[in-house]
Amino acid sequence: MIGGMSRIVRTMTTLIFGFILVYGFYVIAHGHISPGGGFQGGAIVASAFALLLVTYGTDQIQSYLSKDLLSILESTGLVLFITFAFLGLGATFFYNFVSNSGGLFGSPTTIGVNPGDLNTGGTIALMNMAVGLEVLAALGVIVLTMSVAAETIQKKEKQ
Amino acid sequence: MIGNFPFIAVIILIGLGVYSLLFKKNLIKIAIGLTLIESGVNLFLIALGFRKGAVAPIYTQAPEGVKMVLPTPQALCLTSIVIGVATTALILSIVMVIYQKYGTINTDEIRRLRG
Amino acid sequence: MNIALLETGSGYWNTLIWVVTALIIGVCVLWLRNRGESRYKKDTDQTKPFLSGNPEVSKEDSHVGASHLYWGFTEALKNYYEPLVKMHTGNINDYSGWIVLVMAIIFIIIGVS
Amino acid sequence: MNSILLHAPALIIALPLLAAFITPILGRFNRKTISWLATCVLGLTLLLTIFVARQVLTHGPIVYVFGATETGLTLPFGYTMPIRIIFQIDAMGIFMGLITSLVAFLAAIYSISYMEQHTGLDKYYTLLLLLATSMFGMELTGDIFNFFVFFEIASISSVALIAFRSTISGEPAEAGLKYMVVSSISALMVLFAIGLFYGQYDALNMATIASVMQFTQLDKIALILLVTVLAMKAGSVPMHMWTPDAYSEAPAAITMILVAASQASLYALFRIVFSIYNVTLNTITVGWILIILGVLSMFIGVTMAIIQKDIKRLMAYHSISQTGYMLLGVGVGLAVLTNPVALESFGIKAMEGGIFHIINNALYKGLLFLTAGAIFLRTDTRDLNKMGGLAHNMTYTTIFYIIGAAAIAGIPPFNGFASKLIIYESVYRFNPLLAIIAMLVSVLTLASFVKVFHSAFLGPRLEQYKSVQEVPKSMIIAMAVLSCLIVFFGLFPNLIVKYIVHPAVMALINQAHYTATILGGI
Repeated sequence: MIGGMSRIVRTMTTLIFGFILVYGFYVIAHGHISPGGGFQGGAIVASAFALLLVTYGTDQIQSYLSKDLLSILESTGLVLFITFAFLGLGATFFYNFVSNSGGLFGSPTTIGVNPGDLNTGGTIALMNMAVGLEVLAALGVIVLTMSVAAETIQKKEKQ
Repeated sequence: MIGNFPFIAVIILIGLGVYSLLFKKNLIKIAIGLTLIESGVNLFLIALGFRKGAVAPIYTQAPEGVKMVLPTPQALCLTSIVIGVATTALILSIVMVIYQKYGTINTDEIRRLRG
Repeated sequence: MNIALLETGSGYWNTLIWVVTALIIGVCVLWLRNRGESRYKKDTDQTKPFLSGNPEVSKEDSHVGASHLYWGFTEALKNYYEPLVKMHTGNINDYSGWIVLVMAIIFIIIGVS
Repeated sequence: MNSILLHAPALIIALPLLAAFITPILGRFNRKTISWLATCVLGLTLLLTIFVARQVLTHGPIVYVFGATETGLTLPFGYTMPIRIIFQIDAMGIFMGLITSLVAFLAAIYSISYMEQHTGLDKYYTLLLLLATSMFGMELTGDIFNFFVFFEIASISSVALIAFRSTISGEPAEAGLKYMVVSSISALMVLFAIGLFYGQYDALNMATIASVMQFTQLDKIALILLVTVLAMKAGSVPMHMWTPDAYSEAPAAITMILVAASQASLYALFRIVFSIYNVTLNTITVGWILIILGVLSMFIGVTMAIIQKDIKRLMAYHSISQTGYMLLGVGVGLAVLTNPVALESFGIKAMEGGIFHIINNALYKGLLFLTAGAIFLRTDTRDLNKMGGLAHNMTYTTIFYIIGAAAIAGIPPFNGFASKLIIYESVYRFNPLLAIIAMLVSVLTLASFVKVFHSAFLGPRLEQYKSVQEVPKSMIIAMAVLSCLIVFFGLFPNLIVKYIVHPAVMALINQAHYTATILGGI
C-alpha cells in the first residue's frame, strides 16, 4: 500500500476522479430540489479522496491534500452554516430570510410538476453548500488521518 | 403479512447487532455490531414512513392526486445516518489508538480499568 | 419568610440556629480547654510519646497508606466484596450485557404489571 | 437589546456553538486567546441563562420556535400540531440549564491554567463548547428527535474529551471506547423509542405526544427502552461500570461537566416519565423501579468507593451513589403520583429533595473533582497510596476539599445536608427502610472521604512532594466560587427550594400545563 497500486488502477483513478468530484458538487448544489444534499455530496467528494489515498499511497497524496487546509475548510463551513442561522435572527434563529426575496436562491417555488428551479430554497441551498464544504473537509481529514496512522502501525509491525 | 417483513428484518438486524456486542471479542466486530443495530433502527424508521403505491416525496416532481411516502422518517433516518458516520469514525479511531498502545484489540485484554 | 428555615415536610430545620449553637458550643469548648491542665509545658519531654522506652518511629514511616485503611471493614465484609469486585470485570461485552439484562428485567416487570 | 433578550433561548445554544466553530480558526493565529474566548462565551451564556430563568420563574414557560416568523408561533397556518423544532423552557428545564451553564463556565475558568501545558487546545475547547451546547439542547428542547440529536452530540464530544489524554497512555482511549459503545447503544435505543412514538402518534413534539398518549403495548416497549438507557447514562447500578472508567480518565474540568451531563440524562428520564407518560403508566411499578435502581446505586456505589485506591475513581463511585439519592427522591414522588393525599403530604417534598440534590451534587461533586485535578496537576498521580502530607503545601485546596467532602457527606451547614434531610424525612414516611439505607450510605460516604483526607492531605510532608506549590489562580477561583455557592446553599436552603426547586417539581408533575404551553388551551 505504501508504494501505491498498479498502473491500470492509477490511470483509471485519474480518469474517474474528476467525474466523482463533479458528481459530488452536483449533489451538494442540487440538495434543495432533489434527493441528496450537503452531507451526501460531501461524502461523495471525500470518497474521491479515499480513492486517491488507496491508489497512490499516503506519502504521495499528503503533499496535495494538506490536513491543515482541510481543517480550515471544515471550520469555515461550520462558521458559514451558523452565520446563515444567525442572519435569520430578524425573525427567529434559523429563519429562512432569503427565500422569496427575489435575489440569489430567492425565487418563489412553482407549485405543480416541474423539473425544479435551482434558484429557489433560500438559506437551505446556502446551508447545504456550507455543510457540503464542512463534510468533505471533515471526512477528508478523517480518511487522511486514519490512513497515516494505519501506515505508521504497519511500518512499526514490519520492523 | 408481507408488509411486516421489514419489521422482522429490523428485529433480526438488531438481534444480530446485540449478539455481536455481547459475544464477539474483537473490537472491530463490536463496531460492526453497533452499525448493525443502527441499520436496524434506520430500517425501522424508513419502514414506518412507507405508504403503498406512493411516490418519492419530492415537492416539485409529484403528480397531483398521487400519495407521497412520509418525508419525516427519511429526514430522521438521514440525520441518524450522519450521526452514525461520526460515531463509527470515532470508534474506529479510538480502536486504532488502543491497538497502538495495547497491541491488541481483544476485549478480554483491554481491561486495565476495572474494579 | 425566614430564609434560613428549611421545611422538610414533616418538620423544619433552621440553619442559623444550628450555626449559632455550634458557635456557642465551640466557645464553651475553648473556654473549658483554657481552664485545663496548667502544668503543661510545650517542647519538653512531657509532650513526647512514651512507647515502653522504645524509640519513636519517624512520622514519615508511620503514615498509614490508603490501602491499609478500613482493613477490618473490608475483611468483615469479604463475602460481600468478593463477588462485587468480580462483577466489575472491565470488559465491554459485560457492560453491554448488563444493559440488556436490566432491560429484560424491566421488560418483565412492566410487562407483567 | 430587547431583541437579544427575546432570542435568549436560541442564543443560549447558538453562542457556544458559534464559539466552538470559531475556535479552530482562531487557534491557528493565537493559542492564548482561545481559552479566554471560551470562558467569555460561557460567561455570557451563564448571564443569558440567568435572565431566561428569571423570565421563566416570574412569567411562566417560554417557547421558542426555530425558523418561524415569530418566536412564539407554535401552531402556524392553523395546524393542530407543531411542525417545527421548538424549544420549550419550563422551570425544570431552566433549572438544569442553570446547572449546566454554571458548571461549563467554571470548567472553562479552571481549564485556563489546568490545560496550559497540553497540545491540541483548540480541539479541547471546541469539544468543551460543543458538550455545553449539547447539554443545553438536551435540557431546553421540546422536540424528542432534537433531544436525540443533542444526546448523540453530547456522547460524541464527551468521548473525544475523555480520550483527550490518549497520546500519553492507553487508558483514556480505553475509557473513551467503553463510554462510546454504551452511549451508542443508548442513543440507538432512544431513536428506536422515538420511532415507536412517531409510528403511533405521527408526532415528534413531546407535548403533542403527551397530549395523545394512550400507553399501548408499543408505548410500554418505548418506556422500557427509554428508562433503561437513560438510567444507564445517568450511571445507575448495575449499568454503572462505564462511570468510574470515564470519570477517572477524563481531565478534571471535563469530569465536572460529565457529572452535569449524566444529570442531563437523568433530567431526560424524569421528563419522559413525568411529562410524556405521567399518570397513564403504572406509577407504582415504574416508581419502584426507579427507587430500586436508586437504592442499588446508593449502596453499591458507596461500598465500591470505600475500597478504591485511585482518587478520581473513588469520587466517580460516589457520583453513582449520589445519583441514587436523586432516583430515590423522584422515584418516591412518582410512586405516589396517583395518590393526591400522599403526593401532597410527602411526595412533592421527596421530589424536591431529589431535584435539589441534583444542583447540590453538581456543585460539590464538581468541587471534589476539581480538587482531585489540582492534586493530579501537582503530584502527577491519582494513586492515594503514593500521596500524603499535601495539606502542608496546598492550603487552599485542602480547605476546598474539606468543604466539598463535608457537603457530600451531609454535614450541616453545607448544602448536601439540606437536600438529604428532605429526602430522609419524606422517604421515611413512604417506607422507613429506604430512609435508613439512605442514612447508612451517608455515613459510609463520610467514611470514604475521611480516608481520602487522611491519605492525601494529612501526615508528614513527603520527600517527593517537598517542592509542591499551591495551584494557579484560575483553578483556585473556580474552586472558590463553587465553595461559596455550597456554603450559601447550605445556609439559605429555603431560598433555593422555594424559588427554584419547587417550581421545577411542579413543572414536572403538572403535565397539563406542559402540553398547554405548546398546544394552547387552559
